[in-house]
Amino acid sequence: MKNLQNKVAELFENGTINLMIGFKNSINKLPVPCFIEKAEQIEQLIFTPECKGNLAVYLHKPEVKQAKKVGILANVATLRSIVQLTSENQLGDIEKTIITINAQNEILVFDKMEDVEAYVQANFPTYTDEDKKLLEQLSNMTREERWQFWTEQFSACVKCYACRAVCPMCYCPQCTVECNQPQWIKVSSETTGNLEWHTMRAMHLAGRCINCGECGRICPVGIPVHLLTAKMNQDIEAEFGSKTGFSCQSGYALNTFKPEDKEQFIK
Amino acid sequence: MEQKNQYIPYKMRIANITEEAPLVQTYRLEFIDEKDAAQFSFRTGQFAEYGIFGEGESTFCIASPDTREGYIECTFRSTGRVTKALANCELNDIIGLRGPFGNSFPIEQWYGKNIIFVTGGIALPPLRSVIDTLLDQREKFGEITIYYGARTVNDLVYKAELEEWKNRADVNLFVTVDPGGETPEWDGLVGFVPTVLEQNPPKSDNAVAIVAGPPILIKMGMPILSKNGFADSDIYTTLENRMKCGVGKCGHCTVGKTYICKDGPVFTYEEVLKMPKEY
Amino acid sequence: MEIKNIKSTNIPAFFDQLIQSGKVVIAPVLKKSGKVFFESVKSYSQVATDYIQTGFSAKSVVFPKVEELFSFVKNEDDIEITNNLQNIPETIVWGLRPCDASAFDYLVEFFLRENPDTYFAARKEKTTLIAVSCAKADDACFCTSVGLNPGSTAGSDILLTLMGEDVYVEVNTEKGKAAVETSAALFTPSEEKSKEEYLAKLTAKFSIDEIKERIKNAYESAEWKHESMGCFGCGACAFACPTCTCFNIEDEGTQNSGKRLRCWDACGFGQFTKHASGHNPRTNQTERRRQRLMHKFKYSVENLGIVSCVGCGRCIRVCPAHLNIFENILSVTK
Amino acid sequence: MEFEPKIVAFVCNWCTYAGADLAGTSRTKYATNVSIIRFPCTGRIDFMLLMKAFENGADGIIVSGCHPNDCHYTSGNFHARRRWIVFRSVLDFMGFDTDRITFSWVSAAEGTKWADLVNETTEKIRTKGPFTDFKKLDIETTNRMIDEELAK
Repeated sequence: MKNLQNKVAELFENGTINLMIGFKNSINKLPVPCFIEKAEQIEQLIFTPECKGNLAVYLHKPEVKQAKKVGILANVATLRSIVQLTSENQLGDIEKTIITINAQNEILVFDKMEDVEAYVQANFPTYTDEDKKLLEQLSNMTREERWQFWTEQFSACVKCYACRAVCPMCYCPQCTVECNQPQWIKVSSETTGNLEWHTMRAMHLAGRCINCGECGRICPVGIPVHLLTAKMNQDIEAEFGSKTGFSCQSGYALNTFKPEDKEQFIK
Repeated sequence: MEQKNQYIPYKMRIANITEEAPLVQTYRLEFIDEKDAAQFSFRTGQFAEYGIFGEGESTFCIASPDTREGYIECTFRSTGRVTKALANCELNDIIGLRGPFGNSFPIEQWYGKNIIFVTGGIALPPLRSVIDTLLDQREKFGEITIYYGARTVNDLVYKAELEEWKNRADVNLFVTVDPGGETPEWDGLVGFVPTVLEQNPPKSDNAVAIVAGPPILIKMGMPILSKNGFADSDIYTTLENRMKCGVGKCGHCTVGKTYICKDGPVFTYEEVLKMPKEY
Repeated sequence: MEIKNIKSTNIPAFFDQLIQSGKVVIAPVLKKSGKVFFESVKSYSQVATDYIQTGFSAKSVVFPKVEELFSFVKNEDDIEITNNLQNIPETIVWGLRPCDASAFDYLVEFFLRENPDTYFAARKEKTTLIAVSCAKADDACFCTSVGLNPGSTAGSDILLTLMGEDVYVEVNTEKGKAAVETSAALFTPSEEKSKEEYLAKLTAKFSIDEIKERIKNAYESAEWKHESMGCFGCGACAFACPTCTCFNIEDEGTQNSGKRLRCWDACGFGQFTKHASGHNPRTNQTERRRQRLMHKFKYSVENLGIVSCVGCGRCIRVCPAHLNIFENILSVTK
Repeated sequence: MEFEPKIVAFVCNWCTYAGADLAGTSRTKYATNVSIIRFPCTGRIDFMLLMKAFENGADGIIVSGCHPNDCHYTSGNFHARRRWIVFRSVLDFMGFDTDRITFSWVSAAEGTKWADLVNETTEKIRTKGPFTDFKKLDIETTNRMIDEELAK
């Protein structure tokens, strides 16, 4: 921890960064995001395996964009988000310094995206066992059972939009749910409207989601929403061979095409 | 008597439609149910929720004076989902109305005083209600001065009323358009409202000022009035925030602890200064 | 107030009797996700007993997440408006915590003191609250800091406290009495006892009087920005909160037939205050989070004389960024 | 009364709409259950439109446009194809009955193909019966209310 703090202090001193996004301990012992602007706050900084949150979402915050030179403490999910966001040209106006700690407990500081790419590709995560199990369970169900499963889950949704808020890929200044001319998604949190919202979310994130699983983890009513996008990613990789958060040039599977794309259902 | 359910609207019929400016219309609304009409009364300065069934509700002031009974008028610009649906209404269509809500202008306290109105653009409707109320009992007040401006000549609302006021000897009217907004035929003033106000300063003795307008007008206009000797408690304004319920429950319109819908919309400048700058 | 006693083994019988009496019974249920939520139940076997706090509060019983204000049908020359206020069922909420129950006191003040809210009034009148005092607390709980405690009777019609084999029953209201009378034989009279040793131990994190005083000048604090940087602007805290009452009114359907609904809304959403013109009075998350916390600890004190935070800790548990309300309050009032 | 399926067809202006026109001008008879909505291109057909159609009472949907390589705008249908591949798998994963949406390529010269497509789809939906999955969700809430009512 001390090494990390020293490293960050050094970056502050030589003016590489003027804002550091990292984690600190909270009263209830959970790592909370912290924003370090002054040298004396550096001692709060921690980075433990419990720091699973995806800090990349803060890169869209106006306050962060104003800071211009931003340091960010990144786990692999965050790195993948940054790679994907770069490929979608979203991080152009920030000079970012990315810090991570690898499995050997070494501090790595990236200033070139190529290095981040290389690191991500070498440490490319797979689905967690739990997710794999759930996905398999779901794919073994009949269609009716799946419908039952999801509608039951969605009936509990209250549309707090926490799944949208924590997602680094949800950066639209105005979301479809906020459009009311026409009203695409019902405002009320009734099951059909919730289903529409989650379908819409899954579609808009298909091929862009980096499988950090944050949306499912933080859902206050415990809907495994991350499975939707995770499954889409699986399918897209199988169909079109593109991986998200893998390379800065990969772009977005749904805004490109290949004439030889295959399907069986169009008559 | 049983408490009326605040969320059930009165049904109103559109009795007259006046085109005021591009996208701005005035509707005259009449009650369908006689009982509702008998029950309903309002005071100048209050607002209401106008609803299109199936689209939602929108908030604007009641633009007609409380001295004229039997109907109410509202003026709106179509911008959002509800106002666009409202603009598509035709004569005799039914719309919903909830209200009246909020407080009103203390007109009785102004008897014998000179009254100055400062307003711009689509903010004239809330003041038109006041102006007409005063004109309906003209003898009770001193001089009446109106400063009104809009972006272009076309954007001036209530053109008929403006003409009428202009021709009255007992009303001083300054109508102005923003530089660049004038037409070749325009014979009025050209300049922003605060500038016109500065060039033709109102007298502050025995006078009250009522300011309504976009935030920029309030920001620029209020200091000029203060400089001319108006006490903060003699300057009135009517604020508007996003509102949903109108009865101080839904929380959308709060500025600090103040609910614009039930504690306002009419505030003195003195009260406004005490609020956080969240309006 | 009456004090009674019931054997803990008789609780299921009492509970099932309540269901038999024909009322809707809402009780905590353990869901697949491992979290506990209030749900309509049909037998005591469904009821979760080992939980610190339910995921969401019981406010949805009197202030549902979606409430139909009325439905309408356009006829040839008229619009017919109907509401189903008279169809609201008699409801019993079982197993809510004392903090939740005391939140009902605030809700009553808020909705009914001025411009009484018809829908809330109708629901509240038909609701009986049977609270269970807390034997356990976690890091997020802070009821003792806002003037409550794990065994406070505020707001509840009946408060149950488990004392070994026995359950100490405090019947606080007429509604509570009526609920006890559904199975009067199970209850025996009891003398007043101290609940202290059966309650969770929770030291106060701050003194509420001091905070009330200090927050008066906290609006300008530079800490707001720092404390709210992590806030994502979702509505999880407001929706989980037992005292958050903001709502939105929306129409669904077409202009020919449909319904007007009131749905929960949250002051943390960026669109919450946005005008049709595009002007937004609260432009950033700092202002929005400040509004929420200031409302809890300052504005509601000024308007109604009550701190509208009951220390249930839900906002801390559901916050995606693990922001902590009392940590925030302490730092802005420093 | 026998069930008559309501089918909404989302078609592109340049191929399928012209194809349907051809079916009309050549007096080909086909099922009247279809309501055609014309789009500039299949690339314009947002998946939300399909959701909304189902929500508003459609029993089946046809989506059709130019054959690959024939798009008036060069690549609109290629983009659309990718989107439908993904959308179908989202719906399938959610347990939505994807058989209710028929995708097809119908060119301006294929009037008979269009007529056959509509007839087949209508028959398919007729055997499937009305689409009630969405409505059931609402009815469930209504039922719950009725239960509560009865409980009283």
